Amino acid sequence: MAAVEQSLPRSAPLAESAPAPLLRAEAVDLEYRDGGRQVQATHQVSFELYPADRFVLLGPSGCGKSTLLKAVAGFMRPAAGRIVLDGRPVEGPGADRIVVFQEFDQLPPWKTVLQNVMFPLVASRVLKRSDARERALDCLDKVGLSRFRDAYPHQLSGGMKQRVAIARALAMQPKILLMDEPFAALDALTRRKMQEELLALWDEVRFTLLFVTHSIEEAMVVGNRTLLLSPHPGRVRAELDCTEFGLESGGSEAFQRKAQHIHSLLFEVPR
Amino acid sequence: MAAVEQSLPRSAPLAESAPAPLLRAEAVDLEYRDGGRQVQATHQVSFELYPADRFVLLGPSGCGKSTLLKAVAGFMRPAAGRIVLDGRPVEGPGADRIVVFQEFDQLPPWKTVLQNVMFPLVASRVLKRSDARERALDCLDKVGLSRFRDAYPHQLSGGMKQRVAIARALAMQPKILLMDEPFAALDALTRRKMQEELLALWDEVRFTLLFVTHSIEEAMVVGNRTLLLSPHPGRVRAELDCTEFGLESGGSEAFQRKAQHIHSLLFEVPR
Amino acid sequence: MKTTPPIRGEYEYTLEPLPERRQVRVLDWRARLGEQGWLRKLLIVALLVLGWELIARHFANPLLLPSASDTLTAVTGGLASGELPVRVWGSLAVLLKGYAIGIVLALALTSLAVMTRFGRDLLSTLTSMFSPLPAIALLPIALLWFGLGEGSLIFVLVHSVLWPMALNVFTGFQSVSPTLKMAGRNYGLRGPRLVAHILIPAALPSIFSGLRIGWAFSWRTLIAAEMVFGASSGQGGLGWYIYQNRNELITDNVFAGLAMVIVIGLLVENLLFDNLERLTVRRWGMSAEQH
Amino acid sequence: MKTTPPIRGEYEYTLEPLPERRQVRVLDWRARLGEQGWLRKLLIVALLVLGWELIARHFANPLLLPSASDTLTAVTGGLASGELPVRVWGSLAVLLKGYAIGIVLALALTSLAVMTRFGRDLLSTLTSMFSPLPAIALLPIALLWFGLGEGSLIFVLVHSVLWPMALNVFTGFQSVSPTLKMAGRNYGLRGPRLVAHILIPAALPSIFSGLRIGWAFSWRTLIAAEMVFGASSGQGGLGWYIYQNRNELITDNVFAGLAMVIVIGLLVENLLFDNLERLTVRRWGMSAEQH
Amino acid sequence: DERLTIGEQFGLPYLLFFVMRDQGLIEKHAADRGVEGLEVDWRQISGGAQMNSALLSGSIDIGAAGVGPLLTLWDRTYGNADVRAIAALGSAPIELVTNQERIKSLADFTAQDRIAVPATSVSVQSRILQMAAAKQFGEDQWQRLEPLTVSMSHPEAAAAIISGGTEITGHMANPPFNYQELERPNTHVVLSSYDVLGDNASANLAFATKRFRESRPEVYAAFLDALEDASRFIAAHPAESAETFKRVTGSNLDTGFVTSLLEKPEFNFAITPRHTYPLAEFMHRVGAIKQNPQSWQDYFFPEVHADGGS
Ligand SMILES: Nc1ncnc2c1ncn2[C@@H]1O[C@H](COP(=O)(O)OP(=O)(O)OP(=O)(O)O)[C@@H](O)[C@H]1O
Ligand SMILES: Nc1ncnc2c1ncn2[C@@H]1O[C@H](COP(=O)(O)OP(=O)(O)OP(=O)(O)O)[C@@H](O)[C@H]1O
Ligand SMILES: O=[N+]([O-])[O-]
Ligand SMILES: [Mg+2]
Ligand SMILES: [Mg+2]
Repeated sequence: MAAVEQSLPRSAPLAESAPAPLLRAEAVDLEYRDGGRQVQATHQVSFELYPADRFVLLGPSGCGKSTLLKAVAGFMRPAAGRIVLDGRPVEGPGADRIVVFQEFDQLPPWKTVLQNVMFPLVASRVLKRSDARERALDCLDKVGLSRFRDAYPHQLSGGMKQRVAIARALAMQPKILLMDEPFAALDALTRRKMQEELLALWDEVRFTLLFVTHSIEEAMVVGNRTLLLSPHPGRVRAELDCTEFGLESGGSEAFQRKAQHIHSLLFEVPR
Repeated sequence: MAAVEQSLPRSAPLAESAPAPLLRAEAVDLEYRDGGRQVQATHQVSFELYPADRFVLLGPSGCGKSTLLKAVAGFMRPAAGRIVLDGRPVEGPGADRIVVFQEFDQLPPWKTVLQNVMFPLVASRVLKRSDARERALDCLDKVGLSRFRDAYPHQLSGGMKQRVAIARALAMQPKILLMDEPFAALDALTRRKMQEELLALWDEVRFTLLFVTHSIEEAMVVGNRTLLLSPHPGRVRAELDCTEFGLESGGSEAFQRKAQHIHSLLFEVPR
Repeated sequence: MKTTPPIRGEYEYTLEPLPERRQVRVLDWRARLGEQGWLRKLLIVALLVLGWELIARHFANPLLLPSASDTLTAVTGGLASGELPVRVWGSLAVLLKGYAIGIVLALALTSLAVMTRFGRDLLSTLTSMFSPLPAIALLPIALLWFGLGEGSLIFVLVHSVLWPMALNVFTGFQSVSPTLKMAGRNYGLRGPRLVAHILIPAALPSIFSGLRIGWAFSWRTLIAAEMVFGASSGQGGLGWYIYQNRNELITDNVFAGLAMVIVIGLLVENLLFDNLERLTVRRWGMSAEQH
Repeated sequence: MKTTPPIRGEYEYTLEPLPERRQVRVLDWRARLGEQGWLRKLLIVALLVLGWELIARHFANPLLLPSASDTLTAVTGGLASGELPVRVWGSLAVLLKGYAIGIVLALALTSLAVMTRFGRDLLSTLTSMFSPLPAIALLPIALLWFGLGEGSLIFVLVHSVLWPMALNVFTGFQSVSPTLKMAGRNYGLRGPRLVAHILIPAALPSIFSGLRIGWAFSWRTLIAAEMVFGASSGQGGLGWYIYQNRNELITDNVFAGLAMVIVIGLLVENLLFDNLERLTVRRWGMSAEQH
Repeated sequence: DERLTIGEQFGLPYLLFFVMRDQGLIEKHAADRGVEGLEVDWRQISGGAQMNSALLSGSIDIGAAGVGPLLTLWDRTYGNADVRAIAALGSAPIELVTNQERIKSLADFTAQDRIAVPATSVSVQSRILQMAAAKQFGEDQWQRLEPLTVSMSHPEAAAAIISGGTEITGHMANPPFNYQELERPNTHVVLSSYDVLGDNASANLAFATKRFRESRPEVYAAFLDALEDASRFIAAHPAESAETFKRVTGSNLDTGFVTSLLEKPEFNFAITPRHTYPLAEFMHRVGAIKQNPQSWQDYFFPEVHADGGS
């Protein structure tokens, strides 16, 4: 595996004042075992998250983004390599890394929208019930679902379910937030509003974000750092800096150029 | 409900040669009943589909797009108004209107990818098994999943599942194709490829398409006609013609202007 | 020639705000009553009773198969004399104890089974070994450990509730959506808390069917077992009542006793289980109300 | 001061094609054997047998509770003399008939129940009424309709299989994802074809637990019922064998008969049901292999 | 071909049936009486209540059970199906066996003791106990031992008595359970049914409906003839009868043990009813049967009336 066009070597030391990485994936292979079959989802993927990073995983469908997220969340163990969080290998899931899953069935159907948002706060004993309720109502307001707080998940549309899941994660204000295509089911305006809420909360709390998306634009707007993955099985194609872009930079020429560059990196057949 | 800015009156007669509408929604109210509660999803929605229309439903999350699609597919009866297909009210589901659902669990988990694509062909007795297999393999190739034809749905990523569902629908070559955010889980390139395949097939077979999306751009690229719906409960905000735009018109100024116009129609708070 | 859709004009509406009250409306009481289905079920029961009456008259063998009307007379008599209520209560008190213990054990065993691999093997092995064993197989153990009377009855009842309940609960646990389980584990739920907060509610449909089956089988078992462990003379519950009257060929009373079992079954089903389901899995959309 | 992530340089790799064979690999036979769990289950059985031996020795009451070793001797003797195999086969032949009929009826009843509202009420009413009834309640009807012998045995067996099976299948049907049902109906499947192509496979986990429960209870019922409907002229199955030896106070043989039930249960569970599950619901990801 | 279905119960007390079956006696006598090719179907049925159901449903033509169940059946079918006894199937004592040294008579049972009977209150074993209590403690005290009785099938009760270790200290045991219990040291008899009813009181009876007897007189007579033959055979050949028992039932009991039982004077297979009336009288007195039989002949079919039964 030859590194070319590398504008800065991978291992280049950062400025002295730079903090230690919060999370490191070191040459991670992820595999699914299923009956007698074994499917490799990622191959030798390495990356580092620093505190307050908004780190985006970008790649084609089926390249292993969700799998990587599940591994960081502690639901899967690497078949090779390791994932280190705060100096210790990830052993299992925990409320320090709150996940928004890609699937629509992540909400317990027996809890109302409000109870769903309160659930992790109460279950992980972050807040007591009354405070949890207040925080939950606040977050529901942010995702525009205050009116549906007493509805059950099966009474919501796909996009509404995902917004509940987002509210639930935001309410936790976790140290690390892992989001798997959270806005995929949302219309342009709602998606925009969610991006704004997410970034505003980040600006306030400065959590570390690991964000999966399939939209190049979203990656650039939401993230300060983007990891590009190759098609199945996912390998690291590039890691790019997007610190300069934000919610307002949509139309700018630099933005368009970078988007174009990412597009070609992602989708041109590697030789 | 006052109609303004109406460039052509709703009831204006079309040219003599114009065909009769294939499908009409006439002032359709859709409601969910659930225990003692009743939730209104759409209010007085009317539209018409002509043969070979690529008709797009566009609107904010939770406005009733999926519900409308389910009503056209015959899974829900209007609480008021009616839906007329080929001159007869829709009574129930049928293989003449093939649906791609928004949810990821629309694939029978006990069938492999290939069997899933063959399933409707065989179940509705459109083709015999060997022909169905050939057609299915062909469609799997189009969605880029040939290598996964023997995998089971639970072994696929979210985007891969949706692609199987798309292949399954395309394989049926139905008279009417109903698609609910089929490309939402796909990355930019794959989405583009799917759009191309869909339009190519349309060009060949000239089925009638009813397409739900939350992307304004996608609506304009895929559709020749777009119905804009208001937020919950969904009401008709406008119906626009997009015949002039296609896959290649992404950057054009007319395209951008129209997109901007749709955006303001959709998301500016109605007074 | 390829079909081309006609080009139509565009139009736009300005929308008035909708009156808020239109959007959520409560169904009127008649519609809700229609949903209850009490009447339909009563009709079915009435038809079954009619069928019974006809069959009984056809065979005209009241010592073997008394008619519905004779049985009704016997039930009325038994209720009036106070004997049936006492018997029913005698059985019910034991049954509920055995039922409750069986359920708790089933939950414990299945919780162990979802948490550890050993637990899973244990559950599977115990169930396949003990579940097909008839109560007489337990008789010696019951006699030696618990002696005559309630202890042994409860032991046998637990045997009849535990295994089907455990099978159903475990099946329910295994069918829980992986995403949901991951969500629970994500919030730090593990072991018993994961079971209590995620697995049990998510498996409720299966748990209910386990509860129903356990309920039914505990009645069957109790009635059979009371004849074996049947407390010292004069006491004993419904099973004993049935057994004794059967021995004395007072078949009306036998059927009166059985009718009580049916009535209790209908009440428990319609007042308890159905409402439990309505308040939980149906309300939550976890079980289709209709197809 | 707010945390700000450091700005790092960018990098890009050019990727070589991966060798294809790396991506799908078959697990080696040792890993697969480990997954089977045969050894672990055998260990559990061995522990249970040991426990039995100890308890039996503690009570030292071989007439009530013979030891495992005595029972083993009796099993060996019974197998060698050819008596046990004959008895087992006698029971199994009847049991399989009753089991099969019960399953078919359960599927028919539940299919009706998912298709029509009347069917649903009928199923719910029949189940809650009949399911708690002990077999003796059916005795008169069985005798009047089928007389002594196989017909009646099968009737009683069906009663023991039908209700739990129907409850489980129906619960399974009701838990099928609405999207999946809509997909099926979309392709024109309705009524029995919808049931066969969508509902049954989707409800397989619940159906399997119904099959397991039905299997267990049909054994229990058969053994109890064989004593009632007896056997004509010295034939009869395992139930009769147990009854006869019990009457002659040859408790070793009673337990040998029961041990056969256990062994058959273990075989059916591990050879049939487990493999069925492995080939279906587990393979399809419909039932978690582990938590 | 004509068919006769007979319900038999389990065990040695029904030896007459096994001999009849083994030697084809019914078929033979039927042929003698002109019924060619009679097929006899023997059904093994457990317990009196099951036997009743089988007879009432027409599943069997002739049944067999203890005197108690027959009296109940006679009472309940009086005036319609009219079930009556055909003949006795022999006598054997029902004995109250205890494994407690201290218990010498009924008076020695304390509140801690338990007496096993097949069915409390209503079984023939219970009735005999009630009669004994009435005799010993006074007419109005007939229910005095009721609180001590528990329902338990003979095998379990026998196992409990033989091995001890349970609450059961007494068992109203039918043969062969009483003999098996008494083979052990530390067990003894407290009460015999013969003490209560009279010596050699009949234990079990064969019975049928009036309709069967009237519609198939030849078969009925052949059955009775066969019974007589079998009764004579057993009296003459106890050892061979024991062999027959083992052969027909597949019993695992020791042949020597069975022969020794058959040689006991109190264990015989006479078909003439003996001392059945005291039980009938008692059952009427306590309300177990509503009809008041004037004599034993009321519940027997006439063919045996002349034989000097009781
Ligand atoms: N449970 C599973 N068992 C076996 N293989 C799996 C499983 N889940 C995913 N895979 C495989 O792993 C690979 C990566 O899947 P993953 O879900 O991580 O993709 P993704 O990048 O999230 O795709 P998408 O954008 O479509 O969600 C895919 O090839 C898929 O087939
Ligand atoms: N099963 C249901 N029971 C009750 N209410 C429902 C149900 N499904 C949807 N709704 C309600 O109906 C409205 C319309 O839902 P629908 O799924 O049609 O929205 P949508 O336009 O498809 O949204 P999205 O873009 O998020 O998928 C929503 O307000 C939702 O709360
Ligand atoms: O026949 N008995 O009453 O035991
Ligand atoms: Mg994914
Ligand atoms: Mg939708």
